[in-house]
This record gives sequence, C-alpha cells and structure tokens, in this order.
Amino acid sequence: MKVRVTVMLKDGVLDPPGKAIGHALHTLGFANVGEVRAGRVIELELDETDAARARAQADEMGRQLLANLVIESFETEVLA
Amino acid sequence: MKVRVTVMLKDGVLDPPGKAIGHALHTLGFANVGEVRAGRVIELELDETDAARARAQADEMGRQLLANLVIESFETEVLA
Amino acid sequence: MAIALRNASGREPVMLWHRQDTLPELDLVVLPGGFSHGDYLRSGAMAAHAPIMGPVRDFAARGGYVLGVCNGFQILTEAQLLPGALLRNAGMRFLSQDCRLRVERNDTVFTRNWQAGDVFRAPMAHGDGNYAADADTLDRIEGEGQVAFRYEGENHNGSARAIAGVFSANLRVCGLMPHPEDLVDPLMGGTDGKPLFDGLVESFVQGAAQ
Amino acid sequence: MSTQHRTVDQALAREFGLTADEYGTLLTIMGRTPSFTELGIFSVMWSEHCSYKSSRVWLKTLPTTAPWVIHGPGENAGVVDIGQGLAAIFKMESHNHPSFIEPYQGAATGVGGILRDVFTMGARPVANLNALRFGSPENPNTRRIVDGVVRGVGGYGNCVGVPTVGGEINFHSSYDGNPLVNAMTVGVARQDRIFLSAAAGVGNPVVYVGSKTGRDGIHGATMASAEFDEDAQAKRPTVQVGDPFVEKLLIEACLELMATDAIVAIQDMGAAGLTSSSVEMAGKGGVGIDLDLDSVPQRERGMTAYEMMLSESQERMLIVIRPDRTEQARAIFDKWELDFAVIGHLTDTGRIVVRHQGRVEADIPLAPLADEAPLYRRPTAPRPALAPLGPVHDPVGIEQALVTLIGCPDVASRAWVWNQYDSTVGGLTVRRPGAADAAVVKVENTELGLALTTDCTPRYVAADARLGGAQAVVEAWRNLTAVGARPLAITDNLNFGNPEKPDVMGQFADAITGMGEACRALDFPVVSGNVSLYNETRAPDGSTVSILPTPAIGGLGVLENAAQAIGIGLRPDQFLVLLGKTEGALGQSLWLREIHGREEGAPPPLDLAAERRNGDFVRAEILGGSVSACHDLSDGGLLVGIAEMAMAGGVGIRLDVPQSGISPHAYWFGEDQGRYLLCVPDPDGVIERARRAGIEARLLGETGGDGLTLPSGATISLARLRTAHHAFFPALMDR
Ligand SMILES: Nc1ncnc2c1ncn2[C@@H]1O[C@H](COP(=O)(O)OP(=O)(O)O)[C@@H](O)[C@H]1O
Ligand SMILES: [Mg+2]
Repeated sequence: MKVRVTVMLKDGVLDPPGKAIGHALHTLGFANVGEVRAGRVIELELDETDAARARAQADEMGRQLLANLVIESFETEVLA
Repeated sequence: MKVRVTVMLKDGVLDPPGKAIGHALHTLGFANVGEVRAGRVIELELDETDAARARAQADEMGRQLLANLVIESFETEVLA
Repeated sequence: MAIALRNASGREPVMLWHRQDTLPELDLVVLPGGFSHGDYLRSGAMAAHAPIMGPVRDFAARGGYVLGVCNGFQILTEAQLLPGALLRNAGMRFLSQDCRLRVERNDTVFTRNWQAGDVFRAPMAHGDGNYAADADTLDRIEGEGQVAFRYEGENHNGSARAIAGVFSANLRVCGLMPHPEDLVDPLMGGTDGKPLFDGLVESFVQGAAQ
Repeated sequence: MSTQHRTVDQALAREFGLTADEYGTLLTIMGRTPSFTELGIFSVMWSEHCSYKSSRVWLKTLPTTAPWVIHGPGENAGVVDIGQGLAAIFKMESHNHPSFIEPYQGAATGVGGILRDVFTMGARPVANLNALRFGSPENPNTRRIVDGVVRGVGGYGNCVGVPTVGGEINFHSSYDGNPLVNAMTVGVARQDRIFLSAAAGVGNPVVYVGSKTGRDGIHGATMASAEFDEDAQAKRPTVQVGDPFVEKLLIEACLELMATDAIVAIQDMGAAGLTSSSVEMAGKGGVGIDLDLDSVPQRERGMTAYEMMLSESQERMLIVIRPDRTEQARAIFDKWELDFAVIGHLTDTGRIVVRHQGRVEADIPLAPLADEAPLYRRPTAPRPALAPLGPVHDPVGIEQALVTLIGCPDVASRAWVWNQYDSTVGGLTVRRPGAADAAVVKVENTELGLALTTDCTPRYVAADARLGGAQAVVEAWRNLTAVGARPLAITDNLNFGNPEKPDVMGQFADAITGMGEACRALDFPVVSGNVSLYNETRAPDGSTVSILPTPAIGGLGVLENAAQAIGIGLRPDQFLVLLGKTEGALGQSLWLREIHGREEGAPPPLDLAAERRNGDFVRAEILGGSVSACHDLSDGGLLVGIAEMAMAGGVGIRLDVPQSGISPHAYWFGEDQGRYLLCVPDPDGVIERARRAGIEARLLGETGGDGLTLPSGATISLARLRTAHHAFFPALMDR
C-alpha cells in the first residue's frame, strides 16, 4: 500500500519558508495570496495489504520520526 | 479559498531525503517500508471565491515558482 | 571540536560511533556540529534516534554533562533532552558569519569562566538555527534560568527572544547554535570561545563539578 | 528495451556527435558495425570533454614540471610537495552547462565531482574554492542563477564539512545564457599514500562503491533515441542530483580503505561515469577489463547496458583491489552503509568487454580507442588589432568614481555570497574570504599553511588573450605572494566559446601561450586543469555570442608557518607604501567601463621579470616581519585597493601624494600590473630596501582616522564606502 504523511508546522509557530514563499508570490504579481504555510510530504510504499494497519503504521512513523511534535503536526492518508 | 500544492521529484530523479528517511525508518524497526519519496507541500489562502479560478491560480504559481519543473512535478487541490 | 577539547584538556577525546549502544566512563558527552544524515528530514531528527542516543539519554538522566553545538544542539532538541526546536533561519539562507553572544548566567560548568552579562564573539554556520518554542515554554525556560546564551545586537536567524543556547532544567545539558570551538586559537582569529572549554576542563579535571 | 537500440549507422553516429571521419575511424577499429552501446562508448570517449580533441595540441605546450611537482596533469588531480612528507592535491573543474539548466544541482554536483577527483588520490579535502561568472545584473535570469548556484555550492560544501574559503565572481552580459561555475578542491595527503588510476594485475577484481546507478544525466546524445519512446524524456532526467551526505560517507570510507594496502588503483566516476572510469583505468594500465553489468547496484528497474555505461549518477567510485583484501574492503563500506559490488575483473585481452543479461553488449580494443581518438589542430584567426585608447577625460571626479567603482558588480563586497558558505568548518581556516588576497588554511598537526586563490580578468583576455592568459597566472601568483606564501603551482579551468570558430580558437591558443610564458617566468607550473568549450549565449536575433574567454586560474602556495600569513586590513598609525611602477594604464580598466561605459583599449602591459622581482621582494619583507598588511593591485587600480584595505581594517588613511605628471584619474584608477600596497610601521626601511632591489617604491600616507583623505583634502568616510560596497548583492538578490 502507498501512504502519504503530510507534516505542517503547528498554528502559531513561525514559518520562515511559508513567509518567504508568500513574499515571492506577491513579487511575482499574485496579489490575492494571503497566508502561506509550507510543509513536508512523505510518500511511503508499505508491504501491507490492510489499509487500517497501513495507516496505523504511518501514524506511528509520524509520531516517532517524521514530525517533531514540539512544533509540527501531521496527517496520514492511504493513497492506494 | 484554501489551496494546497504538493510538489514531488519526478520519477527517476534521485531523492536523497526520501532515501535517508527510508533508511532511518528501517533502523527504527519499520521493516516493511519500501520506497520512500519526500516532497513539499504549500498551503495558500487565496482571496478568491471560485474554486476553478483558485485552482488555476495555484497551477500558475506551481509553474512559475513553487515547483522546479526541471526535476519536480506538482499537483494542486482546493481544500476549502 | 576535537582540536578545542584536546587543546583545553591536554587529552585525546574519545570518539564514539553512532551505532554504539554503550558509553565508556566519561566526564562529558559532546555532540559536535555537522550535517548528521544530511539533515534531509529535519536537522538532527535522524541522529536523535541513533543507537548511541539511548546511552546518552541514560547518561543525562543520571546527571551526566552533555554539550551540543550546532547540529549537536539540534539533535539534543530533537531528542527532547533540551526544550524547543530549531527552524529554518528567518532569512531562509545559510548563515556563516560571526555573531556576538551574551552569557546569561555563570553558575554552570559551561559558563563559569565568564561573568553573567559578558559578550563574546563566535562564528555561526547554520541553515536551521531559528530557535522556537511555544510562548509558555519560552516563559518557563526564561523564568527558570534555562537560557544559556542570547544573540547580542543583531539576531540574524530570527530566534525567539534572541535565544542562542539553552540548558536543561538541571543545568547539566547545554546546547547552542554558534561555534565557540572555532575561536580558541589566536591563529584562527581569536580566543573568544576558550572560556567554555577551560571552564569545563577545570570543572572535571580538578573535580570541581562534583 | 529494444526500442532504444536503433540501427547503428552514420546518421545515428552523427546524432551522437561523431563526424563522418570519426565514424569511419571507429568502423576501422571495430572491423564491423558497432552495437548501440559501443557507439555510446565511442561517442563519449571521443567527445570534447573526455578526449580534449581541440585543446590537446595546445595544452601540451604548458610547463608542468618543477622539483616540487609530484604528479602533473594526467592524473585525477595535480600533486605537489609541501614539505614534511606531505602533499597538496588540487584541481579545478567546470559545471557550466548543468548550472544553467538547474543552477542548484548543477553547482552542487560540480562541487561533489571535484571533491571526488581529489580524494580519489588519497587526500583528505581541506578547502573548496569557486570561480563564478554570471550574466548581466540587469538580465532577469541572472538573479535566479546566482541564487541557485550560491545555494548549491554552499549546500554541498557545507554538508560534506569542507570549508569554502575563496573564489571570485564577475558579471558580464556574455554569460547571460551560459554562466560559468568552476569549482576547485584542495586536499592533503601523505606523499607515501598517493593513489593513482592505472589498473594492474590480471584477474584483480573491479569494485564499484558509493551510490546506486540511475538514469541520471545520461549523455545528451540519448535524446536522439527518445523519439522512439513516448515518455523516454521523462524517464531520463539529464540533471544529476547530488547527495552530499553520501559523499561524506564515501570520503571517510575511501580514506579508511586507503590506510590499508588493499587498493591497486582507484578512480572516481565523473563525466561518462562507468565508461570513462573503466576505459581510462584499464587503458592507462595496459590491461583489459571485463564488466558484468548485472552486478552494478541499480536504483531503477530495467536499465539497459547503454544507460548504465553512460549514467552520470553521482557519488560513485571504481576500485581495482587486491583479491585477498576484497572482504576487508567490503566490511569498511558496509560500516559506512555504502553499496559495494564486484562488477568485473582485469584481463590480459587489452579489450573492454561489457556483459549484461547473458549478452555481450560491448567488446572494444582499448589501445585504439585511446590512441586513435580524434585530435584536431583547428584553424586559428589572429587577434584583431586594438585601436589605441587615446586620452580620456574625467567626467565625475575622483571621489565619485571611487564610490561608483567600490560598489560596481565586479568590485562590490561578496560577503552576501561567502556568508552562505561555511568557511571555518574543521577549525583550520586562518584567513577567511575577504580577509586576505588568498585564503589560508592550516595543515592539521603541522605549522604549515596552504594559501589558495582563483583569478582571471576576462575583459583583458577578450582584448588580448595572450596578455590576459599571462595576467591571470600572474594575478594568482601575486595573491599568494601578498599573504606571504611561496607560490607552488596552478590548476586551470579554460572556459571558451566554440573552438570550430577560428577567432575563438585563436583566443584559446593565445591564452595558453600567455599562460605558459607566465608560468615559466614565475616557476609556477600547471599541475591539473580542465577545458570547457562551446560556451556561448544565443542572442535575441538568433546569432550566438561567445562568452568572454575565461581561463580561470587556481593557485596554491605554502607557508612554513601559517601564523606568518598576513591579511589586507590596514593597521592604525602605520604607513602605506606603494611598490611597483604606476603609469596610469586605463585601457580595459574598470574605471573606463564603469565611468565611460567603454570596454576599449589595450589591457595594461605585463613585465614578467618585474612581476617576479617585485613579488619575491614583497614575500621576503612579509616573512621578515616588516609588513602588517598587504594587497596586490588589480581591478579598479590604486585607490580601489586602498579603499579595500581601509574597509577591511576599519582604519582610514590620509593620502599625501605629490603630483606625478599623470592625470589624477589615471593615477588613481589605472590598472598597471606588478604593484602591491604594503602597510608598514617603518616605511623608510622598506623603501630603502626596495630601491636597492631596483623597485620603485613610494610612501602614500599615514594610516588612522575613519576615512580616506585625498591629497585635495576631501575626505570620504569609511561608512560611506562601506554602504556603497555592500549595497550591490543585497539589492540584486534580496528584493
Ligand atoms: N565565489 C566566491 N566564494 C567565496 N569567496 C569569494 C568568492 N568570490 C570572491 N570571494 C572572496 O572575495 C575576496 C575578493 O575577491 P576578488 O575581488 O576576486 O579578490 P582579488 O581581486 O584580490 O583576487 C577574496 O577573499 C575572495 O576569495
Ligand atoms: Mg581575484
């Protein structure tokens, strides 16, 4: 199965990449861009046929390694 | 509206972060992890009420700035 | 780092391998700078899970002394041996230049050879040195004297409350982003970083830390 | 995968870049029609990049020997004796075209590639430098390229933990569509532990180590076959992506293996990857080589022999190893978590045989592949005569011209750039960027210092390639001298346009002639280098414009004691002495370009004997302890040099210079060569000794205060100079 883990900074934590991207978009003329948040996405091939189990594993990976829960939160989804 | 742009390396392009994450997950005991690909996600608040237009704009931002089309491809989706 | 430790102590520091799962008898564990595992996920994230970090955690829990500089600091926060986290520099660029650090307190083994309020020069070289924590945590560590060093003058990387280095609650684990070890020799441009190492050596070699 | 295996014929060979004559030679060598993979091997081995077919006849004229040269050109990098049983190993290499396509990865993999050239010889890399040329600051593309290249150079160097200590940057519209990214690495090895690439020992295993092979950067020629496969293009990114962490592991693993006696020969896989490394190792050793591609560690499924032989995946090395040491070596690479595979062995056939999935994909005799490689003496056109400059008036005055020059793109502070490079990692950097004319790095566990610089003034080379080639060498020698180092040798990176154009080939030939003359006069031989041709920009009207000819020189010198190195910063309450002759040469000067917008006239003349005499004098004074700061004069001339010293030291100066008979703007901004500024406590002694050595020397003034006071009495504050000096890069880049 393929799962995707999306990691974003928690609300309230300053996001330098997001800010820089917002600034660059304005410079390029995208005037209606408001807040921008940047995050990471990790797509994993799991040797697993059960979607629920795959997701549970991805959650565990998110907690242990993929996100730093001091500043980040994450979501998991099963793609296929 | 809120849109999300997900940027991934094209197939075949070496992905050092993905490789390193896969390696770290194995070390942590996640034995059934296969290929790992790492990417970036950018969430944008757009001052726009029409989903199709919001998406078209996000596509344009992807092409112009958010993705490096020489090695990356991107997808856009309207979140809300 | 090894050069600074050797010069200050007159002894060869013991090099530890990341896959080791025990520590020898030590006065101090130092996590130096570098790009552990390329820092491809978050700086220090993967190294925080290296086998060696188990015994390092135990060592710290027993009251052992631990110093982390640059990537070492990032590893210590990722391992939650120190509070907070290090984000991308505010300007989104790698910063390699001198900064000035203010010593917050001098009643620790790390800062005993300075006076509180002293300002010294240290080179920095990092992409992720922007110290962050939620407001409660920042208030708490400030209240409990866990701030070790602050940037004096310009806060190049955008760190919350200009924090450049912090202590653990027991003041025995210390991490900072800039590199005092790169200024311990007049030939390299100065000796501003020497008090850190001299202080440590006096504490351990002379048993003053006990 | 047979779709990719088109029928091999002359038309296909042409698409692969081989001329009809070259294909004819190939057919004679093979005695039959080559296979697709064989054609690929010939095409890359006979490419300009690997065969040096246009440049070789000229390169052979360069001096390459001296008593201290251990290995000159021909090995992966040059090796010189620095004393105490140690050697410095260094080389420069270009990554120009990749950096235009993808600036970050192009520059990053350029750094990775040159690091491998150096540690493959047994050296621990101790410093990186980079010589960069970008398009006009007004060109909208320039900013993106500068940003990516600087991030890429820093990203790779910082992560592997090798300090980036110096370099140079120019901007000119001729680089708009073709930036130059020349990366240099310097390493240190024990002289009795230097590793070469000539394979030996029939039967010895051939080992592949490092990263897995993917379809990265396969020779542009493959594009030809892409028509046959709809999404072949998507499958074969021509951009290589670097993995600096793997490089770091590879350095450590190779050095650990090199401490044993397991290695017979070793070579990095650079351009044309497995093909050039295996062909060159076997060819140099006069042996044959059998490769079994099924054993090659592969990142992607379904790779063909052609793809594996031509892949330019990064961070890979090829080693010929003693059979009884194979398991010991494997254990080292396992420890560093790198791939390790025996992929073949040496034979006595003198042929390279490539097998894949039970088929022989290539079987080529090695000697003729090398010996009958094309070699051209291309036509050269003589340099067009230079119109004399004639008198030029000063429209703005000295003060305004200084502020303009100190802030112009070619002189403005590069701090924005080097602040993104870790210049102190390792704790051995004695002189950082901006602090001295050459970077100085201490050699660990010794007192020795290595002085390092890169130099070239392309506008001089464009006007007069012979003089410009010589000037580049001389400026490198002066920069090393100005820190007190004894210059030992150079590496070069010869960046030129299309060699099939006689005027470009004329520039190339002239530049080499001039370089050779300077090298001989200064005992400063060439020990390694690289040639990058076909650098041109397409103009809006479709015509092509060559880059300014840019023979970048990387110089290396040594100090017995690194502590004797001096910088450029003025000290207060001392004196500034100018050494060398000032005649006010304004041809091709920055003043003429920045103030009048003219790139005209003859560049300042060079007197190689005077260069040598002046430099030897300066070095002796520095080592004798009579000089506190020194700066050679180059871009912008005398007043720019003084301003640079003042800003670096944070100390002003009152200039007290008698009228000299030269008009003031020519005096202050002329770019006469062979000159140095010395900050000294005792000017009389230095001037007297110079006079006795037959060198013109004059006192310029006393240091102190916080501004430059001109003889007219006008003072320009250091603050104003700094503001002008530091504005350019942030204004261009941090918008
Ligand atoms: N690309 C670069 N990377 C690092 N340092 C650089 C780079 N370009 C210039 N520098 C540094 O900036 C300083 C000034 O460079 P340059 O003007 O070329 O000096 P000079 O004319 O004396 O050779 C030197 O210390 C040089 O090493
Ligand atoms: Mg220069």
